[in-house]
Parts: sequence; structure tokens; C-alpha cells
Amino acid sequence: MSTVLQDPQTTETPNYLNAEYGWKSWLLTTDHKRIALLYLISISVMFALGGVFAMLIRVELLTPEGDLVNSDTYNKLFTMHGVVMVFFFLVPSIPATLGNFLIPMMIGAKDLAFPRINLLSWYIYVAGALFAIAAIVMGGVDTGWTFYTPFSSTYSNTFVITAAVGVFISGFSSITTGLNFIVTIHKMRAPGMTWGRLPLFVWANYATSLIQVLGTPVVAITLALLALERGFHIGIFDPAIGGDPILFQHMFWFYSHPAVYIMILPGMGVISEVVPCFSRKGIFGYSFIAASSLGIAIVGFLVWGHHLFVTGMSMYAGLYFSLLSMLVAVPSAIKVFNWTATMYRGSISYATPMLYAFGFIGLFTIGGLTGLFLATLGVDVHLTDTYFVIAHFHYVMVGGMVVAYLGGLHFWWPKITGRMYPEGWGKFSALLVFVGFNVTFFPQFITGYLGQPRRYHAYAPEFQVLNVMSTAGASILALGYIIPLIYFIWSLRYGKPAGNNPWGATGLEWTTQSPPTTFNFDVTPIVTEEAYAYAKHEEAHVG
Amino acid sequence: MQLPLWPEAASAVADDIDHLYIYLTLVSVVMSVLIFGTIFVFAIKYRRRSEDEVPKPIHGSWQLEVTWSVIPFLVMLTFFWWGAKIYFLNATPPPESMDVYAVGKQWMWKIQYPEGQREINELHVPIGRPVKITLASEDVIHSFFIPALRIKHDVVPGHYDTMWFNATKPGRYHLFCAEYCGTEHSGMVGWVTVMEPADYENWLAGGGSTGTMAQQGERLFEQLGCSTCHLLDRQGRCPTLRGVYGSRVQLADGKTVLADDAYIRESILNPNAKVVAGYKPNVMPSFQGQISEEGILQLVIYIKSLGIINAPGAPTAALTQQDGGKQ
Amino acid sequence: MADTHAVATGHSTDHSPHLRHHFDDMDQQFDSATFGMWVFLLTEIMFFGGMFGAYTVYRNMYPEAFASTSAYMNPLYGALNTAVLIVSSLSMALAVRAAHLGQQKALQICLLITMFFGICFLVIKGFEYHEHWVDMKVPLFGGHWNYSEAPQFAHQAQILFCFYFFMTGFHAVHMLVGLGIMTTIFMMARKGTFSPTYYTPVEVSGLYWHFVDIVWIFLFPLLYLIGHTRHLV
Amino acid sequence: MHSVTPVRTYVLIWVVLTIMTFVTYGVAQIDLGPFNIVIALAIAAFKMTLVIWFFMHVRTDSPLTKLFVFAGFFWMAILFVFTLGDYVSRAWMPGGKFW
Ligand code: HEA
Ligand code: HEA
Ligand code: HEC
Ligand code: CUA
Ligand SMILES: [Cu+2]
Repeated sequence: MSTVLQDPQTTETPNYLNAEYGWKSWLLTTDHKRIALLYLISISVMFALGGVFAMLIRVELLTPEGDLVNSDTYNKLFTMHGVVMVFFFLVPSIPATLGNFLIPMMIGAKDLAFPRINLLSWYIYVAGALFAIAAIVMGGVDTGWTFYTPFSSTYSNTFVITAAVGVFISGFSSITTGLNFIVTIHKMRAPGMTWGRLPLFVWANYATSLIQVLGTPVVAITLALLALERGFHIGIFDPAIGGDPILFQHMFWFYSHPAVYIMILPGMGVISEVVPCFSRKGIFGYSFIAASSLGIAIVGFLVWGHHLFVTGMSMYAGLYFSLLSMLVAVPSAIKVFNWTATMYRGSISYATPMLYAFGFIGLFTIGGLTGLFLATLGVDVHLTDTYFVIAHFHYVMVGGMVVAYLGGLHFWWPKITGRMYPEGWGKFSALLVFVGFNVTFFPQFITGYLGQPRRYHAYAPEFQVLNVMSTAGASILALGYIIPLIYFIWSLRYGKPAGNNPWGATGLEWTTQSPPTTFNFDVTPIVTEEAYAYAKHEEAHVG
Repeated sequence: MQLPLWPEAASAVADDIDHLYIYLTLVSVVMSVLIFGTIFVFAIKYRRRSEDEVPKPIHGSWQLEVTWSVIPFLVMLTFFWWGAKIYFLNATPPPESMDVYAVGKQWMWKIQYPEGQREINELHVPIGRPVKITLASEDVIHSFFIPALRIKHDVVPGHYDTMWFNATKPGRYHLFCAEYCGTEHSGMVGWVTVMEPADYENWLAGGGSTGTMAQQGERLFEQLGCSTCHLLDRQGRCPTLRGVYGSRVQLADGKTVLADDAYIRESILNPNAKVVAGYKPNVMPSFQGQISEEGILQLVIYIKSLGIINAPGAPTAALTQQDGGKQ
Repeated sequence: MADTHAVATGHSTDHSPHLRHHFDDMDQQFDSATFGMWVFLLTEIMFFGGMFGAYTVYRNMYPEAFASTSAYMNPLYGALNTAVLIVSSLSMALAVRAAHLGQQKALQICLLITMFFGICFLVIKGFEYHEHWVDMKVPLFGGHWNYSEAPQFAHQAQILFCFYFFMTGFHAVHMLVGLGIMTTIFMMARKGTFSPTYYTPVEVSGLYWHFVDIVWIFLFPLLYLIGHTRHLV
Repeated sequence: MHSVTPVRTYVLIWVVLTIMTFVTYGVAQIDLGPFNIVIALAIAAFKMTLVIWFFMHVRTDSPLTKLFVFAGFFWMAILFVFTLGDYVSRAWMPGGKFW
């Protein structure tokens, strides 16, 4: 029944969007799908904000002299770019939007286990974001998103406490989302939805949630200690009284390294859905992909020290952190190879989400491999705190996660809104993002190895050519983001009605109507087959 | 318009790191080509040709999974091994190294030579001789970065860090502060001049030095009134400082410590932290806030010049600064 | 999905007014709630774990300095407070049991006892804080701080006292939250909300209360029993 | 999960917990060198186990709950071991050679 395209729907069909009207029905909703949309809007705002900061950074770096803004302003720009992008955009991006929307539907539940806590998490997020914005409006923060002591606790004259409180608060929104997912996935699966049949997107978000729940509290307490130290003028990490600034870095990265997997696993989940769908073929190595998500989440907790190789941390600690960083690459490799293998003897079509998936696999691989450069002890000594690191993490975070997020948005847009986006424009902007991205960030690997330090407002003149390239690329990239923004909004009204399952995809979410009704399923589905049974579906469809 | 694509390499370690970097790049290129190539080929070869194509399901193969987990991991172990080797080499200055002292301060580098030269944001070194730099910070964390030598070390306030190199190629190279340290972080840059040994000797002789570091330290020793207590040759209220450096000092609480740079520094800033056996706490005042990190280094050199006891391990004494934040 | 067919939702027999729409039955709801609480407690473990970790690092770095503070920690208070919290945990456990068995009176009494001992704990803690203030051992709030008795440890002891106040302070905040929850539960109990089929909130807040107790079980030896036998000052 | 524990068990556990508290206090008065803290923490761990096992009825809870409780402490151990690993090994000297 699912693969049969239904007649174009009239907007009259009752669904979660038209079930109720009025701002109250949105701001007090406990429907996971509406909350997902609330999140979608708020993180888009934050993304635009972070993007504006990024563009200002890039424009400043057109010339080596540092003549557009003064150095204090520049320092605030990259700090707020990092803080906004990491804590208020990328960490909540896929989990809080697509995850929130899809997980209950994918496992055949009517909602998350704690709908009111879900709503609360959005309010917490907004409160945190307001603190961050307040810090920006009052004058900004200039510590870098890493808040290293003693600069942040003693020397900076900016609104560190406000920003730290914002991040602290938003942490709880991350925690509550993760908690909700864990309980939901354990306790609310439909009959027959065994762990071996869970869509890989759910597996990936499950692993993500574990990190959110186990890691976030540590950064919360770390930032709380920082704020208290700064507020009370006492010493906790202060070297003048015997405190150790490196301890702060340990505690910060205990969260923030695993957090980079919060920022990639859900993206990997999206790719694991998209690739089989557009290859019309079950995923290769299902259980290995599922297990590798957990592997990344667990081993990811053991490698944080690779951010501390030149701080004077013990060399022996350097050894085990380096070794384990290599180990965590193995489950990532497993995923890359399995996606590739899925395409083998498939029937591949190039819809926009698939183009993003191609982009993801390529860019993530480059980002991941350069991560290995950084995990290699001797080489990191030269590369750390240079643009090589900047390039590495933009490859994984932008080339990886943001691309996956865009791919996922295109893939599920018909389900979320009941409308199709314009395919041609979709392909075009996917291309723009890919090209713009590479032009922006590839040169940074080179300037990095040449030795251009990061967080530099003015730089040595010989780096200029490559920096101009970067800036040019960033403009293309920006265009690649703005076009989808426009056509998504356009499609809400003018997009052609999507039908329940425009991609002919498997998965319970595609068996519901588009947009789904408030309780997702009129009757609780019973699952009798493994995930991605494309062959079966195709045969049913064809035969 | 210049477009450099590869940094200059002016030390043996730089070459090592370049080789490793090239190896990493090669492996990465091979892997990327493999993966992108495969995807590309699959995407073309298996493109959807008709609406009723039904690919055969392939569930997976554990043999393949094991292969593509184990082989990459073994390759990565070579990265790890080689990288670790360089890292350890990089961290262990040869005993015959010449000393240079660098203090990071928002936002400049103050360099001092035992011979007495002092410079700001400039470092002069000869080729062919290992140079050990002892790093200290007046305020926040900085990072001493010389790209042409491929070395970098954070300068963490509260203790000494060390790094070393052996330059091989004369020239002028960038010196950067690589750890974000506030407003003028990007202005905390300078130049490293690597010279032929003869030129270096000339330079040393030429500079407007006001005496060696030890002499400067001696002057400070007078000015700050250290000499009022620490009369050098008489046992009094205070321990004599002759022969202290590099020796094992018996403390009041029964422990012994190695009198290295970090210990002397702590004795000056927080004399009560480790009290010498037979003396009372609270006699020696703390000089915290009255003396710059540079001054402390001068005092350390001065005290060192009062005689090094060649206890076993003494030449490596400075290495114990690895003990981090312990004051 | 082709093979997907459907069953009617929920069990028609199970129509408790407390069953929320998205659960199939009361068991699923109860399980989700308690499991959810456990996951939350996991985050609490890590939250306090971060502080314990930092504390351990410094204690390992400056053992003598930390030991020197024992002069200002009164282990009797600590032990007394441990005992007080354990009593409150017992009565909490009994409250949950009473709720489960539908014993309304017992439930209310047990809750009151729990709250009473919770308040006792805070009062005792308050006395202690007061003593620290008098001793000038409060580095916070602009520094009511003097450690001239053992000047060689003054710096590091300040770090310890900061941790002391943060750890016990965060713990006390958790106690306050716990008391708030208990008050709510008590009001609900008075209205007769709970029954053997529905006592999830009691169960869940019990878990929270016990957890706060456990934190203290560790704070006691870590903060009060440092080098108590050594007199370094 | 829905089994009822007799009051007697609860009271018994309480008695043990209280005794243990006083034992900790008592042992702390005797100088055992480094073992003071070891014993104190061992007792605390024992008390914690009792509370978790009985008062929080993990005893009768599902294996899932047990796993998660274990995971909580396991992750805390990761934080401790890997961080302290750095601090403890900082004093070791590289000795001039690659290990
Ligand atoms: C989404 C975010 C994300 C992800 C997924 C990663 C993934 C990885 N990162 Fe990255 N990283 C960041 C975000 C991320 N990182 C950020 C934000 C920073 C900087 C923070 C700051 O300082 O501001 C950073 C910094 C950073 C550093 C510190 C650099 C420094 O400051 O000195 C290191 C060092 O080890 C590192 C390593 C790694 C490794 C080994 C992986 C691995 O997980 C990658 C694994 C993947 C692969 C390896 C690719 C696939 C594998 C194959 C195709 C197999 C074939 C391979 C071989 C045969 C070798 N990262
Ligand atoms: C999720 C994470 C994320 C994302 C998406 C990005 C996106 C981008 N980042 Fe950044 N970046 C970080 C995380 C991220 N970054 C972090 C953590 C740091 C380190 C900070 C630190 O050192 O502390 C950093 C640092 C950093 C630097 C280094 C600064 C320095 O060290 O001196 C640079 C320089 O080029 C840069 C560039 C960019 C660019 C060009 C983009 C582009 O991809 C962005 C393009 C996006 C847009 C242009 C927005 C699109 C526009 C709209 C949607 C419409 C606008 C709407 C209105 C105006 C209403 N980033
Ligand atoms: C008022 C007297 C006084 C002054 C002034 C003083 N000291 Fe001391 N110093 C002492 C005493 C007493 C001790 C031994 C007790 C201790 O270790 O704190 C000592 C110990 C030391 C030690 C450790 C010696 C050892 O044997 O290990 C060093 C190093 C030292 N002082 C250096 C200095 C320097 C440098 C200055 C000046 C900047 C200085 N002192 C000024 C009284 C003084
Ligand atoms: Cu000093 Cu950056
Ligand atoms: Cu990392």
C-alpha cells in the first residue's frame, strides 16, 4: 500500500499542520512534529547568524592587514561564529529537527516518550540561545568557542559569563532531547520493530543520544566552574594559586570531542537512509553500520586528549590518546565502505538527496582522513592551531554534517510539508554547495601546513592568494545555502503535492500520509520485515 | 604576488615531519581515489536505467567487513608509530643543547640568552647546534610556533615548558603565537634568524648586552634584597644557594626534591610551598607580583651559576618541568 | 510497507485516567518513566563526576594542602548528616512501598518524615557553613578567607574550599529541588492521586531522592575525612 | 518491578547503612596512611551499592536498568582514569629515548 502513489492531496486532509491553528497551538504543542518545526525555525535563525559571522570573517581575511574590523571585533566574530554554529546549530541540527520528527514515526510510535519534556527542551534551547544572543548584543565574547582558561576566567573583558550560561542552559536541552530519544527507542517500538530492524537513522540517533546524556553534563559543570571562578574571583584553574589550566582543557574536551560525534552520527544516519533508497537496494552490512554507530559513541569518549598534544600534557597520555584516535576511525571507515558497497549493482538515481549523499561521503572521507593527520603525534605538533585544523573540522562539520542535514531535509521535505521542492534548483544548489565548499576550505589545508595560525586577524602576506580563494568560495557556498532557503519557503505554497511516498522508500514513516496526522498512525503498525527491504518492495511494485 | 605551497624546512625534524606528512598525504590520496573512484564508477555503471529495475539484494559479508577494518587500522598504526617516534624525539633535548629563554606576555615574546642579549619578537640561533628553549608565560596560555622548524609548544602560565630544535638552514623564518591569547594574538609574531655559527658569534658579541643573564640575575639578587638573607658563604637564617641547583634538597616535611628551574621559581614565588629542612616557613617573603618571569629566569640562571652539583640526572633536570601545574 | 498490517491500539481494559495518549498501557508508561529517571540520573552522575574528577586531580596534586584543611572540617557534622540522609532514604523507600500498596496514610507520613529529615540536613549544613564563615574559610563572595595558620598551603587550600562549597552547594541545591518535588508529591498524595496502579511519580521522585543521598555518601569521606589523623598544621 | 519488598528488608538495609557510617567515622580516626581513603571509599561504594540495589530496587529491575546504572559509573571511570593518567605520568621522564 505504501508504494502506491496516492492522488495528489488536497490541503483539506487533516494533518498535524492544520489540526489546530493559532500561536498557542504551536507554542504549547506537545506534538513531536510541531516541536521539530519549532526547532527547525530556531536553528535556521542561528545558522544564518553564525553564517553572517562567517562571512564577516572571510571578508576580513581578504587582505592580510586586518583592515575591515579591529582585532577585538575579529576575535568576537570567530568566537561567536564557533559558539553559535556548534552549540546552537550543529549539535541540535539533525537530532532536534529530523530526529524529533522522524524517530517516533520510524519506530511506529505516536510520540516521544515524554512529549512535555520535548517541548521543554525547545524552551530551554531558546532560553540558552537568548543568553548567547544577549552576550552578542551586549558586546560579544572573545574567548574562542573553547573558552580556555586563564584567558576566559581572568583576562578577557567580555561577556564570558553570559555566554557560558547560555551554553550551559542549551546543554540541558541537548540532554533532555537525548534522554527522550533513548527512552523512546527502548520502550516505544511498535510490535515487531526489533533492534535488528531499526532504521539506521534511529541507530545513529540512539548512539548520539548516549553521547548527549553522558557527555553534556561534564561540559555543563566545567562551564559552571569557569563562570563561578570568573564571577567570584576565585581560583580553580588559576595557575597563580596552583590551579591547572590544562585541567580545564581535559574537562572541556571530555565533552567536546564526543560532541563532534554528536555532530556527525546523525548525519551518517541520514546517509544510511538515502543511499539505499536511491540505489533501490537494501543496505550492505546493516549490523556493521548499526554497531559502528555505537562503536564511535563509545570509543569516541576515549580520545579527547588529542586536542592537548602540545599543551605539556604527559607524553604517555599523548600516546594512548593518539592510538585510540586511530581506533575510532575504524568504525567510520566501516560506514564509508558499506555505503559504497550498497551502491554495488544497485539502480542508482541522482535525486537531490542522493547528490548530497555523494557529497557527504567524499567530504567526510577527506575530513576524516585529515583528522588522522592531526591524531598523528609528531604531525599535530606542527598542525595544531593552524588553518589545517580549521579545514579539517569544516570538512567534517560543514562538508559532512551540514551537507547531510541538507540532504535529509530534501529527502523528508515531502513528508514534513506534503510538498515537493523544485528538483532542478535542488540539484543546482547541491552543486553550488559542493563546489563552494571545496573552494573555501581546501586552500586552508595548504595555508595550514604553511603555518598560518588560526584565530589570526592579520596574517603574513604570502598567505593572501589562498585566503582570497577561500573567501571567494565562501560566497559561492553562501549562495548554495540561500537558494534552498528560498525554494523551501516557496514550495510550502507552490510545491507540487508529494503523495505519501514520493521516493518509493521503505520505512514506517513513508506509510503514513504526508503530512502525517497528529498521532502519526491511526493504528499501531506491526513490523514483519527487516529494514530496507527494497527488493521486496520493488517486486511488489513491479510485479 | 606570492603563492607558496610548501613551507620551508630548516631543521632535521622538519624533514622528518615532511616525510611523514607526505606519507599521510599519499595514503589519503590513495584511499580517497579508491573510494571516490568506486563511487563514481558505481554511480555511472549502475545508474537506474528503467523504472522496473529490481536490484538483487546483497546483505553483506563479514569477510569484507573484517578486511576493511583491519587493513586501514594496520595502516593507521604505522601513522601512530612514526608520529609517536617523532614526538618523543622532539621532546627530548640533547644534553649539549645551548639554552635560550622565552617569555610570552600579552602580546610579545621576550627572548633572553644566557650571554645577556635580550630581544623582543626576535630570536637568533646558529645552525648545527641544538637549541633548547625554556618557555614561561606572564599571563595566559601562548604557543611558541616556528613553522619552518615544524615545532610548537604551548606556553602555560605557572610552570616552565621546554622545546628544542637543531636548525640546518640559515634564513629568516616566521615566529607565531599559535594559542589564542587575546586582542593582539595575531600581532604576537616575530622572526627567527638562523645564522652561520660565525655570524652568530658576531651577533652575540655585537648586541648591546648589559652583562650575561647570570650577571643580570646577580644584580636583581641585590636589588630585590635576596642577598640580605642569602649571604653566599655563611650559614645563617637562610640556606646558602651555592651548589643548590641540580642537587636534591631535603625538605622540612621529610621529602626531597630536585632543585631544578621549576623548584627555584617556586621558591621565589611561593617560598612556603617547599620549606628547606632546618628552616622556618614565613621567613622568606613571596616575590609574587614583584618580579617578572624574565627576572625569575635571570635569578634561576644566576643561582645555577653558583655551582651545579653534578648529581646523576642533573643535566636533564629541566625536564622534570614536565610535571605540569605543580608549583 | 507491504507486509505491514495493523492491530488496534492499547488494551481496551486499561483505561486509567492517568494513561497518556501515546502509551499503549500503564506498564509501558511506568517503565518509560522509571527508565527515563535512570537516564536522567546518568547525567547527574556525570555532572557530579566532573566535579569529583577535578577534585581528585587536585587532591592528588596537593595531598598535604588538602589534608591541612581537616582542621576546619568537622567529621561529626558530616557523619551526622550522612545518618540523617540515610533515615530520609529509608522513609522514602517506605513511602514508595506504601504508595504501591495503596496505603494512603502511611504514604503521607513517610513523605513527611522524608521531608523533615531533608530539612534537618539543610539546617545542619547551614550551621556548618556558618562555622566556615566564622573561621574565615569562605573564599567566595569577595573572599572571607584567611589561612595564615598554614601559609604554605594557603593557595591550594583555597582550591579545596572552593570545591567544598561547590560540591556541597550543588548537592544542597539538589536537596532543595528534592524538597520541592516531595512537597508536590505530598499534595498529590493528599488528594488521593496515587493508587496501586498509578504511583509512578512517587517511584520516580524516590529514585531522585536516593540518588542525592548517594552523592552525599561520597562527599562525606572525600571532604570530611581527609588526612584526619595527620596534623600537619 | 512490581514486587513488594518487605519492610524488614528496608529496615535491615538502613541499619547496615547507619552502622557503616559510623564505621567510616571510626576508621578515619586511626592512621592507616594511604589506606584511610581506600577504606573510606570502599565503604562508600558498598553503601551506594546497597542503596541502589535495595532502596532503588535495581535488584528487581530489568537488565536494561542494570546496564545503564553500570554505564553511568563506567563513564565516570573513563573520565577519571584517562585524566589522571595524564597527571600521574607527567612526572615520568621520556629518558631520552622512544619509550
Ligand atoms: C563533526 C565533527 C568532527 C568529526 C567527525 C571529527 C573526526 C575526527 N577528528 Fe576532528 N575536530 C573537530 C570536529 C570533528 N572531528 C573539531 C571541531 C576540531 C577542532 C576544535 C577546535 O580546536 O576548535 C577537531 C580537531 C581535531 C583534532 C585536534 C587538532 C588540534 O587542534 O591539534 C584531532 C587530532 O587528533 C582530530 C582528529 C579527528 C579524528 C581522528 C577523527 C575521526 O573520527 C575521523 C574518522 C574518519 C575517517 C578516518 C575517514 C573514513 C575512513 C576511511 C575511508 C578509511 C581509510 C583510512 C585509512 C586506510 C587510513 N580532530
Ligand atoms: C557547525 C559548525 C560550523 C559551520 C557550519 C561553519 C561554517 C563556516 N565557517 Fe566556521 N568555524 C566553526 C564552525 C562552523 N563553521 C568553528 C567551531 C570555528 C572555530 C571558532 C574558534 O576558533 O573559536 C570556526 C572558525 C572558522 C574560521 C576560522 C576563523 C579563525 O580562526 O580566525 C573560518 C575562516 O574562514 C570559518 C569560515 C566558515 C565559513 C566560510 C562557513 C560557511 O560554511 C558558512 C556559510 C553560511 C552562510 C553564509 C549563511 C547562509 C546565509 C543565510 C542562511 C541567509 C542569511 C540570512 C539573513 C542575513 C537573514 N570558520
Ligand atoms: C627575609 C629573608 C629572605 C629573603 C629576602 C630571601 N630569602 Fe630565599 N630563603 C629564605 C629562607 C629562610 C629560606 C629557607 C626556607 C624556605 O625554603 O622557604 C629560603 C630559601 C630559598 C631558596 C631555596 C633554597 C634551597 O636550598 O633549596 C631559594 C632558591 C631562595 N630562597 C631564593 C631567594 C631569592 C632569589 C630571593 C630574592 C628574590 C630570596 N630568596 C630572598 C629567606 C629569604
Ligand atoms: Cu600569545 Cu597568542
Ligand atoms: Cu577531537
